[in-house]
Amino acid sequence: MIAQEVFYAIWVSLKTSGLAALVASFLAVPAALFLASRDFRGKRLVLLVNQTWMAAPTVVIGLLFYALLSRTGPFGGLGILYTQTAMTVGQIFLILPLIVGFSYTALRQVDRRARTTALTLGASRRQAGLVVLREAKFPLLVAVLAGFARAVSEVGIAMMLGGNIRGETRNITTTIALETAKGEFTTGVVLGAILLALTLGINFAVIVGFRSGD
Amino acid sequence: MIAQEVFYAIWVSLKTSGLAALVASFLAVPAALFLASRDFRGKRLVLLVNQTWMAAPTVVIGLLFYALLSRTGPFGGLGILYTQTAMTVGQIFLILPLIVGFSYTALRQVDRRARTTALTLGASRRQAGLVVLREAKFPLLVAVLAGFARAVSEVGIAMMLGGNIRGETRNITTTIALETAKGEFTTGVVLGAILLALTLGINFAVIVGFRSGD
Amino acid sequence: SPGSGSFSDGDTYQTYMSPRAAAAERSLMLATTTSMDATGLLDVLADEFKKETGITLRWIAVGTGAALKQARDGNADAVIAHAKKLEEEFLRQGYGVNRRVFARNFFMIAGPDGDPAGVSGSGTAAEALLRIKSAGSPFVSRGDRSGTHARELDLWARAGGPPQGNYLETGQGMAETLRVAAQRRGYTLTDTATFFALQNLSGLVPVFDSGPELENIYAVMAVNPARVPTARYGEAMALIAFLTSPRGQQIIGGFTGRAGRPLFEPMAGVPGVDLDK
Amino acid sequence: MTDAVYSLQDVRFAYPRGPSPFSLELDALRLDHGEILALVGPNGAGKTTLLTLLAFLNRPSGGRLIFLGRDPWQDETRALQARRQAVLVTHHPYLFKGTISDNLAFGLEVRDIPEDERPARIGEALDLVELPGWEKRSVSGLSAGQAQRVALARALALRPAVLLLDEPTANIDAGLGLRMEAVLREVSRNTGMTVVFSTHNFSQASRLADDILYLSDGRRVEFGHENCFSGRAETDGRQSWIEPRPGLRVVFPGEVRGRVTCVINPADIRVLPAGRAAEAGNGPNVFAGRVTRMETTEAGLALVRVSGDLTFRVTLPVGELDASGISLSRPVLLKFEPGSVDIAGTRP
Amino acid sequence: MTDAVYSLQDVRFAYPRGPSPFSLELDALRLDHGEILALVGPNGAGKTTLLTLLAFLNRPSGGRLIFLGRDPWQDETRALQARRQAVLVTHHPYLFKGTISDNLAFGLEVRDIPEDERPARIGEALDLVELPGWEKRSVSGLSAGQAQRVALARALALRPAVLLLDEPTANIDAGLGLRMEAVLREVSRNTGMTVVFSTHNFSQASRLADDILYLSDGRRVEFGHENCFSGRAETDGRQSWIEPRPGLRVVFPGEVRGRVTCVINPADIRVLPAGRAAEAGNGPNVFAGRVTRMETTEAGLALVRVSGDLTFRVTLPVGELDASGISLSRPVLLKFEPGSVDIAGTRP
Ligand SMILES: Nc1ncnc2c1ncn2[C@@H]1O[C@H](COP(=O)(O)OP(=O)(O)OP(=O)(O)O)[C@@H](O)[C@H]1O
Ligand SMILES: Nc1ncnc2c1ncn2[C@@H]1O[C@H](COP(=O)(O)OP(=O)(O)OP(=O)(O)O)[C@@H](O)[C@H]1O
Ligand SMILES: [Mg+2]
Ligand SMILES: [Mg+2]
Repeated sequence: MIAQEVFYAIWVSLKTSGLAALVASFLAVPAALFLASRDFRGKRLVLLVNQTWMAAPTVVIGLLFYALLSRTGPFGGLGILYTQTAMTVGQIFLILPLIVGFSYTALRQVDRRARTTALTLGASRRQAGLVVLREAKFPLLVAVLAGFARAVSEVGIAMMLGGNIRGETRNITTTIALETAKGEFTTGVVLGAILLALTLGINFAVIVGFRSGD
Repeated sequence: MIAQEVFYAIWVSLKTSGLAALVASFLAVPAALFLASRDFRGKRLVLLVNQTWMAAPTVVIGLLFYALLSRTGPFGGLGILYTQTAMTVGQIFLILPLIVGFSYTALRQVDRRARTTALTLGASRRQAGLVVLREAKFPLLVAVLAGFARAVSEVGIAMMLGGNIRGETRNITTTIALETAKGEFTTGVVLGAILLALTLGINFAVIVGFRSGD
Repeated sequence: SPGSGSFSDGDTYQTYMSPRAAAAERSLMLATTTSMDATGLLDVLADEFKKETGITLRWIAVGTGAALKQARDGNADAVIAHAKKLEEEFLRQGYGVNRRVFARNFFMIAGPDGDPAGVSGSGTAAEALLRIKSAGSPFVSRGDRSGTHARELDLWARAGGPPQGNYLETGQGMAETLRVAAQRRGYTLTDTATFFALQNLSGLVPVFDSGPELENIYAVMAVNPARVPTARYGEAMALIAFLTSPRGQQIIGGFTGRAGRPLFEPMAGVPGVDLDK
Repeated sequence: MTDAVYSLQDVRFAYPRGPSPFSLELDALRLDHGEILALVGPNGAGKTTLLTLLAFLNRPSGGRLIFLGRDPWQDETRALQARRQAVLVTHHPYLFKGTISDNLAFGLEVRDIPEDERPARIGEALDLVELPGWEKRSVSGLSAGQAQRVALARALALRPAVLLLDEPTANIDAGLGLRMEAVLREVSRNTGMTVVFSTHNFSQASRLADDILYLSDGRRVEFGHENCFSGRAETDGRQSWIEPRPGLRVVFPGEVRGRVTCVINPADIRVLPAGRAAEAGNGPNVFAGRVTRMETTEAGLALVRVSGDLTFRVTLPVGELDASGISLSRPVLLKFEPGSVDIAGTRP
Repeated sequence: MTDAVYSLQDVRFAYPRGPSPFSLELDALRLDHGEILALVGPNGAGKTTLLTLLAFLNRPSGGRLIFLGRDPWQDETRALQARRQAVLVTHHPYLFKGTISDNLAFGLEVRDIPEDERPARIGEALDLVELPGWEKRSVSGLSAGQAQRVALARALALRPAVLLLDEPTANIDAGLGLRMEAVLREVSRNTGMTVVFSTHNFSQASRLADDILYLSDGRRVEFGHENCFSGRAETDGRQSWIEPRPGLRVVFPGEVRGRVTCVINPADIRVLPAGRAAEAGNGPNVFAGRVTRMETTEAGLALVRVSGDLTFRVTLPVGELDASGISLSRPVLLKFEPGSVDIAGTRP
């Protein structure tokens, strides 16, 4: 493997999965806040479905989006199959339930009084929601990072929707899969170690960054 | 695909992943309880490592255990490569950090007073720990089920360590992968749907079972 | 010793059956290239092999590179591959013995409807590739060091090397590569079996499918117990004998799979073919 | 403004999934600028519940609640405006993670008070609760009373039109409790701030409040000045009593010593025509008297005043009035169980 | 048993990461069977902290704490045994999810009380806190006082040797509060149960307790019978005062009315030789007198009694004694700031 290819694969992994984690968080955290702060009929069902969604294999998600995005599919016109965009979209779908579940658990940990206290001090409902998020800042960060970890480590969606095209959509995990298929197991393990080292660095940077922002 | 083969694959999936979720929970939940109820030097580092571990791709975990369990590897003598045992072992390793992370968040949600109240009412430290677990029963269940979902939906470890051997270690996800490789996309999606339906049923049964046990 | 023992035409698989071991459950781990498994041929062969020898055939279907690696690591007793260069290296290093060719089929070049590069009329595969290159049409390569990939690289070598642009490497299996080719409206080199299994899905058509350069030869090897002590040499040799036996060859020739047409030609008895290293 | 600050008409509230069929029902309540109202009553009477309604955190399930001339629940903007003017300090306050100053700043931030004004307001408020200079302290590890004082300061810093306090001095030391009362009185007098507070301390209620609302089981208990007696309690170990007038004993259960104030819910008092003395028996808490006034109210209640040196207020369902043989100036007997006597507080 | 229940010697405790340098330091404390001790003192004095030490939830960082003749911190078995005998009810109790009966059963379960005895014990305990029949109610949605009563019942059901109560009646209505006091007194008398409770209600402390420990800033404040005065407060709006003896005013800040008890920390009183009257100025709280007794203690403190109709106890660092010109029978002046007068409670 050429170093340049490895760098490119790292870049693709971080870019697509980082973006997926961000977008998914912007969808999942408000959803979790809604679920955590309200009791309504069917809420358990929503949680059950979310929980089940987590069991969707990446290949199946890949297949679904493949059907949607392929030339003859309903969104074929977008022409995004086998691009990084497709990978990001699939990964968003993959990690949504994980971030929802994690964030929900995190937000339930916030005292119910946090919200009412914010309200009585004059916060709007939105501001009160933000207070709840702030009180759970750290576990929410863990949720987002868990989503990133899941996205950056998955291979099925990247394969199916990215196509593992060299120089375009080949990321670390598809490279690992390829090297493994070639029988280059050592390369695979080394690339895995690089991925983990990177993730460690990112986790560290994010957590320390947020801590010092206190 | 013959129905019988599908049933067998379902059985393998449920058995290996169910076992993996159980064993991993027995390791992860006490670890999370320890982390959640104590403050010590290096705790952040442990959490950081746990968080990073979540980013380990299944293939890499597969490769690691492959190296360990290979006939010529250090544990080759066990002869468990390409067995369901190997799949379970790999999956335990895969889902451990997820269950630790989820449980940790769940246990932090328990009021700190729960533990001291149990202690002052005469509970031993172990009993007080159990009280904390009981107070977080539901989110802990979610953690275990998330671990199961992760295990049952993964394919890399099942492939590498199970070998996708027909009638032995072929589970739902490796079947899906095989069918996809054959171009039988529809079969893949149908199998995925079966998997999700099963998981839904299991989640439902477990959650309802625990609820009614109140 | 079995490691240095040679395999003569007179041997049959029964030779490798020890009467005592036959009573116990015997099994054999085969590392095989994916097409054998994905077509379903191995399922049929394994059933018959069990019936005839009592040996349970278990296999892991991976790329040729990974298959050989698994064998080196002692996790397989026999290997089926279709990449002669890699196989030879494997034999040379002493990991494999008794390579026997037992089946073949053909590669072909598939391309988009309407054949924009006008490949159909080509005389040789190399010419076909040259036309693709000069037309600037996309070419999708597996790029995974599989048997198919190795053959593709051979062919490109004859056509003056792969194109600089519009050359996509998917690093994936045949089915996925066909899909990428279809989506990108490109050409690709594929094995016949996978192509026909996927034809209606992929929307590709065969544009060039004849000539000896496209021959795809499957060989089986036993793992050398002298090099890999855990290898089950007896069972491996029984499998090789079975595959090259008239019964085995008959099954291979008669196998049609889901495509409804024969996917492999029996090869063990065909004269003029390199039977051993 | 001539509007009442609060005007409640037939306000009802019930918790959606309460463990018991508790409901709050208030026929009428009006609160003006600068008024101080105390909420008194036994545990579970609905004091906290009423405060959450007045703070617009719970929405009445029926009736009319008008705040400064408007219906605060008309839309979310109104509710927000209303909540910005009526701030509640709960009995076990929640403090946001961070420093004390972060906590006090929050309400100022959402009100867009300019950043350079905030430190002064925060400092003033902390001075009022006698925690000067505590701005930079973390809220973790505060004692019970310190936390309650921070929460009080957090509300005072907002200079709200209405301050709602749930047992504000329950965990505050006695001296500071008295000084806090003075602070509230002063702020209310100077700025017209309306204060509603709940307390179990009847003397605090009478010291600080212009008016006392006694709640029992979600209903207002009407005493006027009646049904509320003080005295030095004596006890025989099982029962205790006070003698509001020499020779007249009000008996209640338990072993109680010291000066106490007790109240009797009008609904718990039975009225019998004097002729039916036998029914009253010769237990404790039987009083002979004469009906001095009768009123009939919308709610179908008759108010009867009975005098026998003490004045009691009793209620009778309208339907039973005719059958009861009770009418103005007629001699009657009153009787109530010792258990229905509420000790409303100890009085200095 | 002739052992003391608790015997503390030079016990010290500091929170590992406290926001302030608070530390608790108790030279000596002994508690016997059946004794009732009240902890009194301003917010942040360390009352709750001391209770967590007595409940073996926090471990002293120094000194000797002996419980029933043993060191409870020797090993975990000892600590468990000790905790089984001393049960703490915190000021804002935590109730386990589930029903009230689940909560009361917990302590019985861990003590292996047979299952068929539990309902009776639970029922009795709920009767004591006047929540009879509440077994099956869920703990969610209890009012503040109801929750506190459940927690009290949860402790009483265990019939512990020691009951530790943090502001037990702060949120309980006044009548029930008095009845709870009677219950505690009775249980203590009948079973020898030792009770330690904290309160901001000085009258409660004097009613219920055999002894009062006044804490201030983590230290015991020694009053003996001195430095503690009662009277009816008068006020000019800024300052208030009582006159423990006619013509002698103890002035404190704020607007306070009614009868109060106030205490002055000996350390806050300055002693000057009578000759230096000018230094004392003519502000409030200046008293002339004569030293009636002097003691020197290990801690390097001198105890000086000064009489001038009232008796004050003051402390002086040993080192300053010689320079101060103060000795037995010499006339002196006492002076303290109004702000250092603690209102310890209102007294009926
Ligand atoms: N969130 C809730 N859900 C259901 N019921 C509740 C809830 N909060 C309170 N209740 C019930 O409503 C009744 C009134 O409670 P509230 O807290 O208003 O009483 P309170 O007068 O403040 O009592 P306390 O003096 O004990 O604080 C009680 O019976 C209580 O059990
Ligand atoms: N967990 C903690 N960590 C750090 N400091 C603490 C902690 N708990 C209490 N403190 C500090 O210790 C001191 C004593 O607190 P404590 O709770 O014992 O006071 P208290 O006498 O019970 O006061 P109150 O009357 O307000 O309940 C206070 O200054 C407080 O800020
Ligand atoms: Mg209340
Ligand atoms: Mg306290």
